Amino acid sequence: MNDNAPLLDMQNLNLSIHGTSILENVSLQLEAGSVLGIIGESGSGKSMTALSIMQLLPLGSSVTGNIRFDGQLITDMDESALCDIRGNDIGMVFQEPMTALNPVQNIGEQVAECIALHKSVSGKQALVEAAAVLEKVGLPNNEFPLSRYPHQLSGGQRQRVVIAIAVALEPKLLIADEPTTALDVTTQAEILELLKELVSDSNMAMILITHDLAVVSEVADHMVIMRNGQVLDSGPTGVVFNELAHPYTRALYEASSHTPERNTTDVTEVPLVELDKLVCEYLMPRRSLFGPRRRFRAVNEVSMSVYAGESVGLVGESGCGKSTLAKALLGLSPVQGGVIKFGGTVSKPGGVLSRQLRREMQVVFQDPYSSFNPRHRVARLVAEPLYLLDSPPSKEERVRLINSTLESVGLSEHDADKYIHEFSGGQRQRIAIARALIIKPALIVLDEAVSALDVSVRAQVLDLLANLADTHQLAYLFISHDLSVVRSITDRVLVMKEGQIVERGETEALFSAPQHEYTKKLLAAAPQLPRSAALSTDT
Amino acid sequence: MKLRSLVPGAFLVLLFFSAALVSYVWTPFDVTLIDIKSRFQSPDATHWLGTDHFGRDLFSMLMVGARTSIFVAIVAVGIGMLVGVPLGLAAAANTGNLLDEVIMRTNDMVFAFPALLIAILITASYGPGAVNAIIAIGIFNIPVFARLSRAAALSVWKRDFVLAARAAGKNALRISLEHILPNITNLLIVQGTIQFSLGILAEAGLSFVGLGAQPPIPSWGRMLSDSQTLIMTEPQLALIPGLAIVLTVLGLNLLGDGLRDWLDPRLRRER
Amino acid sequence: MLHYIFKRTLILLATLIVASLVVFVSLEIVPGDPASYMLGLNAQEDTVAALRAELGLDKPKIARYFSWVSGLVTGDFGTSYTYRTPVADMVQDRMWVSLPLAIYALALSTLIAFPAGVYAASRRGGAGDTTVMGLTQLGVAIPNFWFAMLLVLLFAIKLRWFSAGGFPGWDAGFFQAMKSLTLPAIALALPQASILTRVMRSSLLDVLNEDFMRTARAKGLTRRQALWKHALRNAMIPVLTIMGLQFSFLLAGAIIIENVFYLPGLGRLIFQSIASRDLIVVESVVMLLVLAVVLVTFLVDLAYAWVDPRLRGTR
Amino acid sequence: MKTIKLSRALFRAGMLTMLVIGSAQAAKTDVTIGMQLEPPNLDPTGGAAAAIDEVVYANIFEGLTRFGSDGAVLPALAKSWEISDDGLTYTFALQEGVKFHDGSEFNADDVKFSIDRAMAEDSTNAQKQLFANIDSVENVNGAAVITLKASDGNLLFNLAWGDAVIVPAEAIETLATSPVGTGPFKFKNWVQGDQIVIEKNPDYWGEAVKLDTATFKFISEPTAAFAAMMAGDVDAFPVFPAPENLAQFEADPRFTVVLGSTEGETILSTNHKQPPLDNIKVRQAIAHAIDRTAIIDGAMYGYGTPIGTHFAPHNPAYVDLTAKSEYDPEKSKALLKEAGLEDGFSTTLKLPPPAYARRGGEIIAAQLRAVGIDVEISNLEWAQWLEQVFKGKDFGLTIVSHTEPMDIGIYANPEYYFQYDNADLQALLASFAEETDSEQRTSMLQQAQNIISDDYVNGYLFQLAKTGVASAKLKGLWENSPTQANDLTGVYWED
Repeated sequence: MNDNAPLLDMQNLNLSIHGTSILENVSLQLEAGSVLGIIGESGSGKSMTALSIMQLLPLGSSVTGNIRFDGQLITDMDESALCDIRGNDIGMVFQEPMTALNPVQNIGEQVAECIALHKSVSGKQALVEAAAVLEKVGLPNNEFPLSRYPHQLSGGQRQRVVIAIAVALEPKLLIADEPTTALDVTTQAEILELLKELVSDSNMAMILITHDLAVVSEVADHMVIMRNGQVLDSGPTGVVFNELAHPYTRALYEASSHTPERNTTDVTEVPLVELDKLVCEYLMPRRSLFGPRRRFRAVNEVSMSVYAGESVGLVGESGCGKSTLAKALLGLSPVQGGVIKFGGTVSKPGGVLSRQLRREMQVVFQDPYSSFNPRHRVARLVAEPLYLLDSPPSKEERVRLINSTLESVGLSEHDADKYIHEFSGGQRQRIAIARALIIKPALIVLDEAVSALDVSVRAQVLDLLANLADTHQLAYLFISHDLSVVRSITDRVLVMKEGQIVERGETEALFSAPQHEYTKKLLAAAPQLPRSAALSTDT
Repeated sequence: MKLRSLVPGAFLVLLFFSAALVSYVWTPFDVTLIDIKSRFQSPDATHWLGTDHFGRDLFSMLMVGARTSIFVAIVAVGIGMLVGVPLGLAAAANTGNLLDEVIMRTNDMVFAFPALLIAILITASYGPGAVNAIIAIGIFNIPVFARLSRAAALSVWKRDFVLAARAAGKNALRISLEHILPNITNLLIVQGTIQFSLGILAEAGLSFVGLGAQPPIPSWGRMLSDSQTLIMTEPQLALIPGLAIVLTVLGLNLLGDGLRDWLDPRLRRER
Repeated sequence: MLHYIFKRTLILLATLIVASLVVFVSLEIVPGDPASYMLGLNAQEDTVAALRAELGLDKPKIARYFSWVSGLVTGDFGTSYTYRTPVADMVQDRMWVSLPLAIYALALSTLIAFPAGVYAASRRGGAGDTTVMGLTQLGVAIPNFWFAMLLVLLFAIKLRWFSAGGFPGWDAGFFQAMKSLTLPAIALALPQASILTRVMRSSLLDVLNEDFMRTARAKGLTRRQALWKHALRNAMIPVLTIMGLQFSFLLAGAIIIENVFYLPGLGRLIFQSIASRDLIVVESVVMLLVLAVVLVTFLVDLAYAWVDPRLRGTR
Repeated sequence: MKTIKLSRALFRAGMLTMLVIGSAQAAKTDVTIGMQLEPPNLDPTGGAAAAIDEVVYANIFEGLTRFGSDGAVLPALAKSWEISDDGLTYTFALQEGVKFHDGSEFNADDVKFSIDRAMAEDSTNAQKQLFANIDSVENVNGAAVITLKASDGNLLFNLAWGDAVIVPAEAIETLATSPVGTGPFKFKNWVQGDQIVIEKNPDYWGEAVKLDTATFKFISEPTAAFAAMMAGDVDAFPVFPAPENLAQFEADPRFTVVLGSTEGETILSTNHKQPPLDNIKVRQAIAHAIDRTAIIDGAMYGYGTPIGTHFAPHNPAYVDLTAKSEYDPEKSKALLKEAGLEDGFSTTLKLPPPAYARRGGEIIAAQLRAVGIDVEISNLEWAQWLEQVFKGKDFGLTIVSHTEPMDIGIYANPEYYFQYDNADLQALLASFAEETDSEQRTSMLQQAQNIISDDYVNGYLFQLAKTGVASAKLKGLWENSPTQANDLTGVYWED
């Protein structure tokens, strides 16, 4: 075997599933012990590329081209030979740690199975080895015994189990498909750190698939940029970032670090919304038969305010209570204590929000797919908040209002007659914004409103938001886990942890000089895009 | 697309529905006329499927029998839907509340009664007959639809557009009608066809044990029980109504499967 | 978990109480007097009254309800009006026919459904899958009493492999008894097996699409290994639900099937007792069947915990 | 719990002996008799169900007299009897050496006990009227002496009924479930819902029976009955429920079809208190609208004798009056017009479960519809029928077979469910009861037959045939049914 040959050599791979072309002429190489980043937006074919290396493509796939791994032609192998390679020579980590583990098997069994499958060891011995692997991925046995079930672990811990399965036999290649996308930023940092360590310790090669340029820049030696099933750009990571030779690479880079242009608005003295010691609690499932049901305090005496026309960011990791706070503000979630003041009107604690108050606040949610009733046409979807008006507009007025609102978010009046499934994710978020806008509120709550979008689309939506804020004198409460986005669009930021605001301040001041430990930790964990020589010279 | 089961299913169902409809205006022979002398005739040009033990035309009997089966099943499914769906929606709109608990526990109780037992109890109490059969089958359909619509409604309630509607100040009733119901109709239609086929089977079973439609109204189940003793000598009398039931139920099930595939938004998007 | 069981038990008890009320009330309004049924056409009024007094039918309804329910709780089901024997004894004898029949049918349908469902799921879209699914469509559509008629015609009358019905009793030997239960069990099992096969298949297909199946394949498990080791147990959860629900249909089906095969089981007892207005027997047997269904549902709930660790222990 | 175990153990022992006997093919001494209905209990003195007598009559229990297969009254436990000249005192000399199955001796005290019990105030005997005329029963020197209130030609006949059998005083508590009688067979066990087994009584006082055991198997579904006969599970079905299958049994050399007569007059009972059925013209119209041949063919596949009045055709006193109500739909329509009902009318037809009623009802409904009478059919269980029709008198028409022997007397009772009230007939039958001259009695009976026929009291359809099926080698079963019984005393297998 030629020592100089790359560990993985993919030549002119073409893939189609049920006749639809997914990959076209994809070629890539990977040296032993190095890390390759595959970058792409959704639908670029990056995951399918990984699955073709594993030869775990969905039914109905047809493949041409060659994949050579460790000198062997994988594309010609029979199923049993492939089974010997999978898990043994190539390990794989998936995006969704919540579903990637068998819920009815304990973690010890799941790791040991992989070991017992490829090594002729007793079941007992496999468990012993599994324990060692779990230790290695940061799940010490005294804290996380083998008898734990996946549902007893957090997302990050589960991802460690998945990694343990993948690296149990110290494969030559580890494929990590968006391993941190579903995780919080601090957990993401830990997992990336773990992967880096594992790769360097055991001289593994790794393919890291991600949509996040910053992640790739921190981990990968080489990178490949894909779009619509084709490789557009590739090369050593540093070189690619520095040169941004391909226009798409450059566009992606720019979109990732995009900062919309905003006019600084005059902030009034009187706050638009004021929360005073707001408390939200949930009932926990009963643990004992007769004991009182315990309450979980999701929002713990939070006080904050938003002034008219300003954009306030609320950041924090999942479960910190930021969405509950938003829902409480919108009157969608019961409040156990504190008051909400809106333009001087004080809402009764726990009471139903008045129609007048609702009229002043609208919301855009994260998931563009579940935000709309698929049975209604866009016109009806957008017009829904008009229900809050005491005197509904006449029919013509209504049509006019819908059309103008659609136009203001960059859509046309023809779109009013379409159904929601005819739109892309980015367009749907525009429709969601139109729906929020139609009633001319003073405040729009954006609950992770751009988190599900690809970077290029995200940049456009952020521009739209900035533009609308200026023209309509809107205030935003911008909730996100993504620090860079919050930094780019907000005036002030609140950092939330375990139901409380731990730090607040002007955005730039807070990001450049964080005071609270937690804020520091968050900022440190967030991957940073490297500065690009190409951009600094060009602009 | 997967029209493999939709087309034959729709064809069979249409066949029996149209037979039932046509029977209102025309049947080859009058099914109430009894002519003992011409009983047990083999199929020929006049009697397409032969005659039964009373000399009645079997083909005409089948047509009118389809009417009975379909009528009982439609009304029974209707009762199940009209009562069950609002209950399910109400339960979903009030999850965790007392109302939800009461509705669902009542459901569990009705479920705990074997369906046929309900039917027997009702018909034993109020006498056999199509109306009582309808009520019996209908009652047992209620929890099916209540459960299904509650579960489906719950998943719709979790969707963001419901939050948006609530943010627009709409109350639970309005949301249930505007947003929840339209989004669970597919499921209800599919389940409806399945319950419909079960209703036809149940009616046949009840008539078979003499608790369903009463003579002289022809019913497939009673045709079967009438021909039970003749299975050795005149097997076609037992085979033909049985086949009619099988084909109708088969058609409905195929239609249900086909509809499920056809209405499934995941599959539709690909189309 | 304890809380879960406690809650289920409360529901179970409430169901039984309501059921007992429904059963009692709905049967009390049934027209027909057991005493005059027993005495026939020429009976004189005073004779009937004497018999009513002897049977305790002249007491007020509420008193009869409470004595019935308290009897049920202590295991005293009362005395049959027409047979003049303790209902408990009759029920016990009949149960030794109905219960084995139900278990036999359940076992048959499971034995057919599991392999068939797995086979169809593993050959999704193929000819094998299409054939199995076509057969299950047919199986669901065939009324079981009609199927029973066909079975009798073929196996009992034409081929004479089985007797056409009846039950020799377990004392005639296990084999003899099982033989006489075979045709009824097949007739009962057919629709059950068809439904279970379909549920098994679709549940397996759902599980096969889950992420952890990809993890299993990435470990190097073959398709078959992944299916057996990871998919089956997960697929069991909906299958269990359906099996629990099917139980009440099984009982209901047994009522008709027992009549076709003249098996001396609970189903036939119900029909006979309704016909003779032996209300106390009907009431008790119906309650027993309800109890059986409720208990099975309860057991299915417990079985979930066995299959699914997420329901076990504390969270 | 304990009793269960015990009974199961007994049952097991029984099944074992049965198996042993079953395997000895050469001399078959067991028989399995199919019955459509299971008796609710086995005490013929405490229940009306015909199925009780079908199991126990002449097999387990005996009375002072009994019916022969031709309906004649024969001596049984009474060896002979003497009637006093005034016809009021009957002295019965009893058989000697008779023992009950529990070993106790039978004597005249048992006769006294049994009849006193049946006559008592709180008696639950379904045919209590049989004993209405008895004044007292005494043991006089070992003979049973019955004193009557008035002279009665029917006493010996009445005492032959299954409801008048002699039961032992000490065993009456358990009579319903484990009967103790004096008959040639002893009760062995009962698998409820399935079968009753009786076995030979070795201590029988009379001629020993040829069978060792007999099993009564209860098969209610006609198809199952057919299948059981065909499969050989049952040796005989004395009252086979599906006449449509008889042709097949006739064609099969393994079987014989036993045709006989019964006491069952199958009639279209008419509610005389429900207009317009109280109008004789309407009843006559109904009678002429009915085609008996079609009903006998369609419902009974030809088995049955047309009747024109309420009387069994095999009785010497029978008069054929069918011509008075021959099938003539035109006449029927004309009669309806006369009654002012040219547009017809509607009424109810409530049908009990037997096939003669259900099938006959459908045919009659179609025939009545042809002359403009709209009939709403409702199928009832027996209990409902008794409640609604028999007791509640809430019906227009119903079909039922009156199977009691010589029951023309029901027409003298205006309270009886069809509520026929004719003083002439009532007087005639009252004097008939006291008449002892047989020629006079015959003429009175014929007169009565004519009266009810002329009044078109009910629609008279046919005399129910006894259509039995038996294995060709089984001999000695009753052909006719003078009373509902399966007398097995003379039954044997021919090699």
